[in-house]
Amino acid sequence: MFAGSEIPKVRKGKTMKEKIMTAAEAVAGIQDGATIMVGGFMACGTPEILIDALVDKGVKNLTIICNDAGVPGRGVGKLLSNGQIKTLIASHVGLNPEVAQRMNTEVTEDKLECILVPQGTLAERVRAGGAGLGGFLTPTGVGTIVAEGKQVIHVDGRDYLLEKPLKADFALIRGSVTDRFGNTTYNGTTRTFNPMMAAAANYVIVGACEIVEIGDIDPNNVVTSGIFVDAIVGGEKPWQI
Amino acid sequence: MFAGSEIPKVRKGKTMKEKIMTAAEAVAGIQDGATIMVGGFMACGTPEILIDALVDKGVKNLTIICNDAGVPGRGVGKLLSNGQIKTLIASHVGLNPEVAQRMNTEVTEDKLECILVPQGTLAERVRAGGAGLGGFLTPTGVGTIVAEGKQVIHVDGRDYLLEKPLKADFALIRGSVTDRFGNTTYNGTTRTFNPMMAAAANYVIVGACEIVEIGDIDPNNVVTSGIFVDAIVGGEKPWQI
Amino acid sequence: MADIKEIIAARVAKELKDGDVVNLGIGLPTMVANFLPEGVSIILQSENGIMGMGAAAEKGREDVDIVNAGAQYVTVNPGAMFFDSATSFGIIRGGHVDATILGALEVDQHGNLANWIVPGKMVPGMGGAMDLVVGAKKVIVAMQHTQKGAHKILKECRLPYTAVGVVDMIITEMGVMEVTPEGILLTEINEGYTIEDVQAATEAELMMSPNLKEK
Amino acid sequence: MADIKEIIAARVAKELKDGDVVNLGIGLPTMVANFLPEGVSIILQSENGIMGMGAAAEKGREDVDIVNAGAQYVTVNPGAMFFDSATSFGIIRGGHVDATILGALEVDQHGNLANWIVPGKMVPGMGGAMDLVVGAKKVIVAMQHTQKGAHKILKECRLPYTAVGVVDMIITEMGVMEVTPEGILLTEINEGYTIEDVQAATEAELMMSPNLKEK
Repeated sequence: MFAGSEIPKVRKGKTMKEKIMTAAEAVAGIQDGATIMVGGFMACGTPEILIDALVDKGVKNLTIICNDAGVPGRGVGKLLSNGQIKTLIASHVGLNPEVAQRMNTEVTEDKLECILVPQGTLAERVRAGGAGLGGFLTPTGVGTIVAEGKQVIHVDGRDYLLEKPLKADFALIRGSVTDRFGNTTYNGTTRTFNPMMAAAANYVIVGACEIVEIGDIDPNNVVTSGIFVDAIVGGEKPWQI
Repeated sequence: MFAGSEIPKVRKGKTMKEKIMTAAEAVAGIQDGATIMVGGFMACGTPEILIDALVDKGVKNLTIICNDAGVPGRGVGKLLSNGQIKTLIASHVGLNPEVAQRMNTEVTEDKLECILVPQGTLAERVRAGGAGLGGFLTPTGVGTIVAEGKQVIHVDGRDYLLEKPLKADFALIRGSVTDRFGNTTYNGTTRTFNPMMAAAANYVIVGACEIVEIGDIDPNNVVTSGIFVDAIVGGEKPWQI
Repeated sequence: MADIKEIIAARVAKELKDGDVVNLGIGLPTMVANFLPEGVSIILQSENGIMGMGAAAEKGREDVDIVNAGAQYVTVNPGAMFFDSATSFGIIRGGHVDATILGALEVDQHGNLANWIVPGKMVPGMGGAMDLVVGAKKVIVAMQHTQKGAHKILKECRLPYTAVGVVDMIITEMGVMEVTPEGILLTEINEGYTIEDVQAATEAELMMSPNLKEK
Repeated sequence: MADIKEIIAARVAKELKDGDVVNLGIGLPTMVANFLPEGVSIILQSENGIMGMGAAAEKGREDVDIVNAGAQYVTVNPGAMFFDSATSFGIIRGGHVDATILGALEVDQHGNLANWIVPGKMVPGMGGAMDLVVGAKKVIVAMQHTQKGAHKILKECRLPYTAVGVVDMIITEMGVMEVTPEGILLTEINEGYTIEDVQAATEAELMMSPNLKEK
């Protein structure tokens, strides 16, 4: 992995030794009002141990970017139940009835703002955030309320919406196999938004099902590079939905 | 792979049995004036057996989209030597001296048009072509001659160029391991433009180093889905540059 | 009720060609896979990241890392592939899905579709529907012809659009309709219904196919 | 000549911090990896699809499927990753490369860079350079101070730009310069050169750092 001297000096956030830590240590830097991307799709691919640590920490007024609202008791649903989310940016929230309750509550400090984004647009906006693009043109949403307030650009005979990138302060990623540098693979349908989110946040935490040595993952099969990863927390498990 | 009846009926371009063919059969549909994407980087990752078949076929006035011009005797360099390329869209042509000769020739029918595109923009334009995007905003090229004739869009305090998607009639892809459905993996740095090109062309031909049975590649490790692949040609080999 | 859904699903299945890449919406559309004609195999795409999705997982043999877009445990067939959501919607938006089959609250004679917001009710979100109907080569709406007697096939949608001008075909328990530039063309009518029945259940004015099939 | 290049490469190496992700241009910049200080390891990115590139492959032990962006056979270190070109330039453009080191034909006091077109000569193409200098967190130009006596560090570039306002630092055999909003700041001067020598070899007017180091 490393060019130069054979024994890499430990350096925060980059080299291997300091990346493995407890969930509480990993989320220690997350403060009230942070913007956090959370991987997964209906909580399949969401790092529950990191969500739990965030619930324990009790930070509030979070902006959460996630495909959906999970379900009560799973994924970002736990943060919702605990009153920690101020704004949720998601494509689907219908399987968590608490979203409607929180959106309609009379209690101002519990009130949830929910911003709905088409799923393909959400995935591409997160990708654009990580890839340094200023936006992209998509046909999705043209002529619908999704187009409100957005620039419509005509290219080669077709209308497109200009959609802007999404970035975040933190990303909570679920890895199936992660090496000590942070190189990560995802099993089955746990991949979802995780790879794009790992590239689009300032501080990236992987909740890993299995931690292996550097070199144990075939370089052809790594999905997320360790350069994106700041913290690795072991002990993530398969969860029933 | 297939839902429904257990024994899939053979159907052109979709099910497995007809996809494996000779190189000559695979390129049979390529006519004069076609636009062809060719994978690889300095010919590493370029399917030489498919290039050779195209040289044998002798079709002319081709528009080739490739990272570079290869080198004389390798990759798209062979098509160039054979006078088959009318327009080359590439990011770098400096390692093939024939490009300059062809661009400056007095013989009109041999004259090469060369359109240079920054490498990251080229990769992203091909991706956009396959992903149904109308374009994307990149900071690359702002303030340079690359910006000429392009729309500059200001997003959140920064200028970006609007770059448009690229599509093609055909793509010539080099696969390291390909199953009979067309699912493909790439070894090492042979990946380059191949996965994006496989999604951005109407008819996709894979020159495969190894052909395996359906199910032999771990679904987590497939890079290019067989749904993109129309023809598979065996016998591609490792080549010295 | 189950019968009507099965009738619709079975008719939709006949629209699919061998080797088609298909995305099936939740509910009735998922039943289509059970009615494929002999010799027709399709490749199921699930927008949460599967090409080559198989049947539901057997109870007790679930792999909790493999779910469909409805969060149900499923299997994958040999030759399947898993991918991330950006790749998945690149496949969808890029026109690589041959057909998507989904329900609707309303469809109109321009092919406009409304299937995500019911006024006064919780808005569940569009999920992947907006991308699917814009990106798939063929959009088939599979639904009951009316909602407790109220028209769903309209001159103009009244509910907020999911997308404009995207619906190719509507299949209901009453028959089959194609959306054309001139309006909605009735091409098949099911046993037990008359043309008058279908028109009465449809706000949009139906055109009759010269080859109208009656079953 | 080799000495001058080594002097430059060795000084550039001191700018790199342990754990940095670095893309090295062809030629002199590639030599930087040979001069990393004790205890400093960097992660080399190669834009054709490697994170964690290693040394050149030994003669006779090459893997022909693994080359660098100069089409030379290379190795990868444990923990490396291969990716496609869209992913590679997503990493570059997205600001995930800590430093890129490359040569230049001209640099000016605004941080503008020209390194891809020489009038009257074959234009080889910009390759990945335009993306790299726009995307990398730190852009270090490593070059000889003049081209056969002709100025290369200018008030305004005369050749077509590779990118505008991107260069952070210029390292030559004469010393080290930082590009600031006010202009070019000379921060180090090498043994054997005077301030007057450096200014004479530079068209842009140099500002002197109050902490100017002389070696």
